[in-house]
Amino acid sequence: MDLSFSSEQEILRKSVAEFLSKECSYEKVKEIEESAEGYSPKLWKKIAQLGWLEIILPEEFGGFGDPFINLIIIMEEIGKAAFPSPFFSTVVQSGLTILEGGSTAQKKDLLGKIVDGKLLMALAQYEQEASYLETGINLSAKLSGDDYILNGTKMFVIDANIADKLIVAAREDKGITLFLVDAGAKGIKCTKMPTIGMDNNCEVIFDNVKVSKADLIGEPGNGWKILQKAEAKIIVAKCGEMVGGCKASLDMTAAYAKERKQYGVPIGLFQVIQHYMSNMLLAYDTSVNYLYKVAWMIDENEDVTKEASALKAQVNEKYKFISERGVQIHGGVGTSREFDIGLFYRRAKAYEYVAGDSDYHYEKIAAALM
Amino acid sequence: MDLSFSSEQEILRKSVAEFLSKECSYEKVKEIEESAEGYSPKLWKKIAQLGWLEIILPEEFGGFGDPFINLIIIMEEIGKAAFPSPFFSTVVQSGLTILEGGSTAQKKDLLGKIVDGKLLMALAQYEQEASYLETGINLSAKLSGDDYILNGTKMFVIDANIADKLIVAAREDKGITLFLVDAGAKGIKCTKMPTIGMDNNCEVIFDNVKVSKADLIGEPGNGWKILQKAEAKIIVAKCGEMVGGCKASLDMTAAYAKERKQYGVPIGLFQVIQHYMSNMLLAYDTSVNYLYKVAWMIDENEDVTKEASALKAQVNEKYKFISERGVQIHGGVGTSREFDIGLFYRRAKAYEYVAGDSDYHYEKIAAALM
Amino acid sequence: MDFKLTEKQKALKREFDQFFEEVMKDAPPEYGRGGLEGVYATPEGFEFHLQVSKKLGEKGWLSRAWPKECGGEGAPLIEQLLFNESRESHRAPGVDLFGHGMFAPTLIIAANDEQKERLLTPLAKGKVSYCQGWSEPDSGSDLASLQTTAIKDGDNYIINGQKIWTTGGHRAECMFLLARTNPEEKRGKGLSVFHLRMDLPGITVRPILYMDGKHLYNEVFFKDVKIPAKDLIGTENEGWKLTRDTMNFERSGVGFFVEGREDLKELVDYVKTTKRNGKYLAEDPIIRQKIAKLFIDLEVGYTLAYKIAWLQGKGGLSFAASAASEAKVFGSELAERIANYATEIMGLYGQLSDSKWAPMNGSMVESYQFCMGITVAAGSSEIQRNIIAWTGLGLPRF
Amino acid sequence: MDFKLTEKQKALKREFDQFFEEVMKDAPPEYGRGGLEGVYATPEGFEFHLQVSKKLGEKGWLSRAWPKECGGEGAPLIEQLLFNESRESHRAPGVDLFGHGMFAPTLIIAANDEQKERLLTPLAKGKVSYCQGWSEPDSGSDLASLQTTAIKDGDNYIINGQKIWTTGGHRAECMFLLARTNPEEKRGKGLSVFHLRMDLPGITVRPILYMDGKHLYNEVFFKDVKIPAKDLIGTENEGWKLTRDTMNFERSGVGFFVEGREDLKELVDYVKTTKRNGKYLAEDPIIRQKIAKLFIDLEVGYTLAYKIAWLQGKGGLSFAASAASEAKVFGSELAERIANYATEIMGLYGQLSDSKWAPMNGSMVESYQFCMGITVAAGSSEIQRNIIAWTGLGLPRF
Repeated sequence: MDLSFSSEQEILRKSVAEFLSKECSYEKVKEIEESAEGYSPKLWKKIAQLGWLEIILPEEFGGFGDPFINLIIIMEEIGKAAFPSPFFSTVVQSGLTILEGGSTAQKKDLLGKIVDGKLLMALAQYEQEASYLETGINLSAKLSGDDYILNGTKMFVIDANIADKLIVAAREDKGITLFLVDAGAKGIKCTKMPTIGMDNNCEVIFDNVKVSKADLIGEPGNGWKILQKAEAKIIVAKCGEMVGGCKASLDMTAAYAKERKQYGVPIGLFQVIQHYMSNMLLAYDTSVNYLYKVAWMIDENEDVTKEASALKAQVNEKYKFISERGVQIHGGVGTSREFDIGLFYRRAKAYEYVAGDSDYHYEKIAAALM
Repeated sequence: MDLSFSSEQEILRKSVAEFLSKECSYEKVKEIEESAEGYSPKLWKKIAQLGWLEIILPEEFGGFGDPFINLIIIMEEIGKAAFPSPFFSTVVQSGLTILEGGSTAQKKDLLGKIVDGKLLMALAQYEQEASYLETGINLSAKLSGDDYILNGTKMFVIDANIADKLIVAAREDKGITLFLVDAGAKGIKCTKMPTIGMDNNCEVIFDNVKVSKADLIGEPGNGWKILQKAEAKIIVAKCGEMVGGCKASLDMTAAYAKERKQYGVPIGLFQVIQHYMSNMLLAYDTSVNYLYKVAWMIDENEDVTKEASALKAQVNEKYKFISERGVQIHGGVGTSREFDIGLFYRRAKAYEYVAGDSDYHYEKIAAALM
Repeated sequence: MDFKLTEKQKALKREFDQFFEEVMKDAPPEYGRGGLEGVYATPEGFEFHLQVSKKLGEKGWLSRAWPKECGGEGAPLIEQLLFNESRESHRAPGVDLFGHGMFAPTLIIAANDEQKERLLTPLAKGKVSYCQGWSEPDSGSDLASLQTTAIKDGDNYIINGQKIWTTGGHRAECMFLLARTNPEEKRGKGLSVFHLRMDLPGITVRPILYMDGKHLYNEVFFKDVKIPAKDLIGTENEGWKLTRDTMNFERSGVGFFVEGREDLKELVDYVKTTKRNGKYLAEDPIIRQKIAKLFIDLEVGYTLAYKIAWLQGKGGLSFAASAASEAKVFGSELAERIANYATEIMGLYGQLSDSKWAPMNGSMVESYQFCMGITVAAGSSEIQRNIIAWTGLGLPRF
Repeated sequence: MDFKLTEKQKALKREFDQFFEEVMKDAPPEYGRGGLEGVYATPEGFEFHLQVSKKLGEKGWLSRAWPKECGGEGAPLIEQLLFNESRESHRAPGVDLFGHGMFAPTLIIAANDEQKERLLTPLAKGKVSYCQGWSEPDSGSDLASLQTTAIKDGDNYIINGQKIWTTGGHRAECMFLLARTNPEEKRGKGLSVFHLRMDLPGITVRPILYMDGKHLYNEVFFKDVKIPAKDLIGTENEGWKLTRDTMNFERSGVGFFVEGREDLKELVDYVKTTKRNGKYLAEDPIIRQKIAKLFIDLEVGYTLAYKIAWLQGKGGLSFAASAASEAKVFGSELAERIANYATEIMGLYGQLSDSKWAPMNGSMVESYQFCMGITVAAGSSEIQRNIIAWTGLGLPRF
């Protein structure tokens, strides 16, 4: 048992953190949030050059064979910086889904382009019913000659507005099937929806969209299995980002509590503030250590269905808790756009829904236990 | 609108409070708790003489026509004193059920004897499945000549061990039917079960118990309706007792916090203790005012199904909360039998189950709203 | 023990309800979300607020509760409660939180006759709007440490300094200001209350955007702002005491609970008409329990508000003061809970703000953000809890 | 980042598990409920504890973690964690919380060679039992304000005063005592640690019953109790510092989480085999969610405990000190939550204590009461939270 990070991992963390703190201040984050694209192409190019996007690339495709926990390190730092980028949609959601279900050729081609920063992708799974279950996927795919024709609407597709390609989960005769679709294909209409996360959640309408039979990820009817297998890893990666957000909220609140004076003393001297903050630290410490544990289990090839659900429900609730107390301790300034704690308060609510909300995961745990 | 009590009601409250504080100290309560009978026949006789048991007696049977809220006043004071007696089982559970479903003759006879302190009664509703629903009643009643034969087991019958008569909910051909049964009848075996409340929860086994056809409360098949109608009032009365317990917990904890010193100052000076206690006071104030509101609605003959459920769920949770914080603020001494806060901590858990636990009542509310 | 309204009160409530129902037919969409946002976030919203205010002024309802000698009807507090309940349950504007809610009571207590005539009349008619100049950067919960000065200079006062968190400072016509008239004194002493116009030379208003970018709050800077001495309210240097007296006016918090009831009504409609996984959300036991819990909180909170109003009306102020803090803590934290539960129940839709896709017009996700402004403002939850412990339970002050 | 145990560690854990499984076959029923109750509430329970202690002594497991010069094996802390985990997951006694858990570490740090030989050996063999003489009526969380005196008198000390909350004081053979050796000094200074036998003349033990009537705690009175000077441990007047050092020994809190896991296992069995309203409790979505929430808490708590043990083993005490307080707060409050949820899930049966009718042998309703003893003992949750804020976050001390 050795619960420390290797020195390479410490260097990785440091380099990601330093880059983000230098290139993407919270001021910059707010600016990006308010843009239509919701990301900075310039910064994306830079992080591609720095090799961040290679983190999931297996050795056989020219990667360094990083363990899964290294992805977590990057996600934590992205979470601390509240960095808006297509890293989650492209590298995590799409990249891991391709790794799970794609052909060798697809992996080589798509992952290669992702790594070079030349391809943005989005995963289109949910629909109007907003169900996390297989039954929620009803966009239809009908075979017509050598093409499939897709009809239906996808909702909550993250980064569809900037993606080059979409992975679309559709209902084919044999069951759920994943399609690789050009985001600019005829018949696709994409609209960004305004969210508390000020992120790129999109509605994507498919009106007789033609996709070649060759552009499947996995076999027809195999789509749900691939999504489920990828989901556990996607969850853990997202939790890395959220735990990073917890850490930033905690640190900036502690700093504020030491510095801000009321009644002539730092507010951090008040016992109630101390108790709030001890609860925040406890929420963080229980979350971060469990994050590492589950990430390690993935590296050990253990089944983490139950644990990934436990982690997501834990982090959903604790991120909300920590950021909410953070705003409360900041007082008035905490609610203003000028201060940074609000960035995390808003993200905590937004990310609660990513890859399953708490009630969904509680039920998954119960199903596994009983 | 006048949210004060009348001077008669203030006098009633004062007389009940004074009697209990004089005749039944917390020392005495503990002594009674530890006895097999779980009540004091001597005190019972005295409260009968004082007229407490008349509180539910309608004018037509010689009562004073007290409003329902007067019963709440007595229950609150009983709750504050943690007074162990068959008042709830006999006057509230059985008395209100008889009022709801009994014949004029039964009311006259049974209520008359109750009022005189000569009859103790218990309501036998729940069974091994511990269901609060109609389907949970399966003790069988078969007609055989002029008698019914009862077979089955009742559980959680409060005060069955000291009762003279039982009201037994049984399943007859026509549906749930209430029977009036002598507690000493042949074939009845009653055993007290050890509980956290140290009260008289009993298992009562019915082995071919014979009951005359004449000894029904209401019509055959009418039992569930009677129980349901009585239940709302029984709940509100029990909540009166529980809210009284909240008040006692709050007051004794506030007194302790002002008196007990640590680090040279009263612990009530610590901000965290102040916040704990402000939450306790809030929990109490929201509960007690709603208690009066729902009791008033009963006096106005309004349907309180939804409100009684809201009240019970509220009081269940707040009584546990207040008494738990009470023990915590007392520290070590709070966990000892010598101190009194533990009496309330134990009762809060015990009473949670009386006439429906919180989950049962949440569902009843939801059913009413949707 | 009698919770019944008299026939007269019931009739009054019906009259209020009819008025607000009628008025709200023309409301711009931001009013579906209630709160300060409707009034201050957009020019349209503020314009509508002013229109409603004038209508209320015509009816004489803005000053009903004022004493007769101040131009009011001396209506009992319970009627004021019914008015507030009706207005807030319709999410209607028209009452100026600062002008009517806080400054008018101050004037009633402390203004001289000339000021009453000059300042109360426009308020009664709904023809003026106010913001409040209290908080400063270095005095959040600790109001007594104010540094903005108002120095007497002949027949004038010269104001210098800065205020912060001035809600609606970018829209209001006037301000009532708390400033230090005696710079020798510290903390609670040497403060005075003033009326002033926001268009005076030397006043600069700078927006403080809310975390979602909306504009409600401001910083207000004073550079040698000159106001006539006749706009001093009450006795010089006694402003802190006056401010504290004002704080105790109508504080039942009924608005939290009637607004919450409207939210719950809409939420129940939503779950009864929305399907997920082949079932209505209303069939999901977890969702049912969340809704039941909110119902309970709203029931008990609403009843507490009535108790407070009744006690205030009766003059039972010592309980009422603590209970008013309880209602504020409970109501503001309940608003947070409602917003969180509602956005949880909506699933992925819970994150959507104002748009065609957003359930309940995005009001719950807005509330999830704005509720934080309430738990920290006008005496944070922390301060309120201390007040409860001190005044409600007699625990020692520190 | 590697959570894996070595093969040697796994084998060790198997050995511990086998031992405790075997041992617990003969356990009296009170051990089904775990905690201090099994050991101290009944003579049978205590007798069984002593038997297991002797067996552990024969195996050398009581002193494995001690340094070699003190007769131990210097086993790494992680192995000690595995031992504790195994023992507590079997709800097994045999380790004296006070003798092995607290006094032995004190002796290891501070005793002289004669004392080590005389006092550590019987502890290593499992042949002696201890209680702890710390708290006094006027010093709950504030240990430094002790008043019991130990005054030097030639080759002896004469003890006068009173201790309270002495768990097991009615059963233990010996006590380790914190008393004031210099009555001139106040608070932390002038205190010393002593070993003494409980059967000395002048010692009176009076029970303090728990709220449910069980006997775990005692008051202990000292009237001119004479003990030899050789039973002073460490330097005279330096006892407080010594006591604080001891407090930092093995504090992963793993016991909370492995006991909780056993509780949850039994609870899952219960809901899978118990029907209500025609369905298994395990089918009820509300119950399913409660169980899922407990599972999460146990998972994250267990992982935190491992992190603490690993850090302590590595010497990373500064994080470990704060995290140990976190584990104590979280673990003890989780025990309360488990007991509350479990008794809620059981419905009416949740109130039943030890009897044929009680699910899980009444352990949950017992725990509902005893958990309160834990959140107030050995540094109440309030003190622990301050420690977390001070040491974990660097907030200013008051």
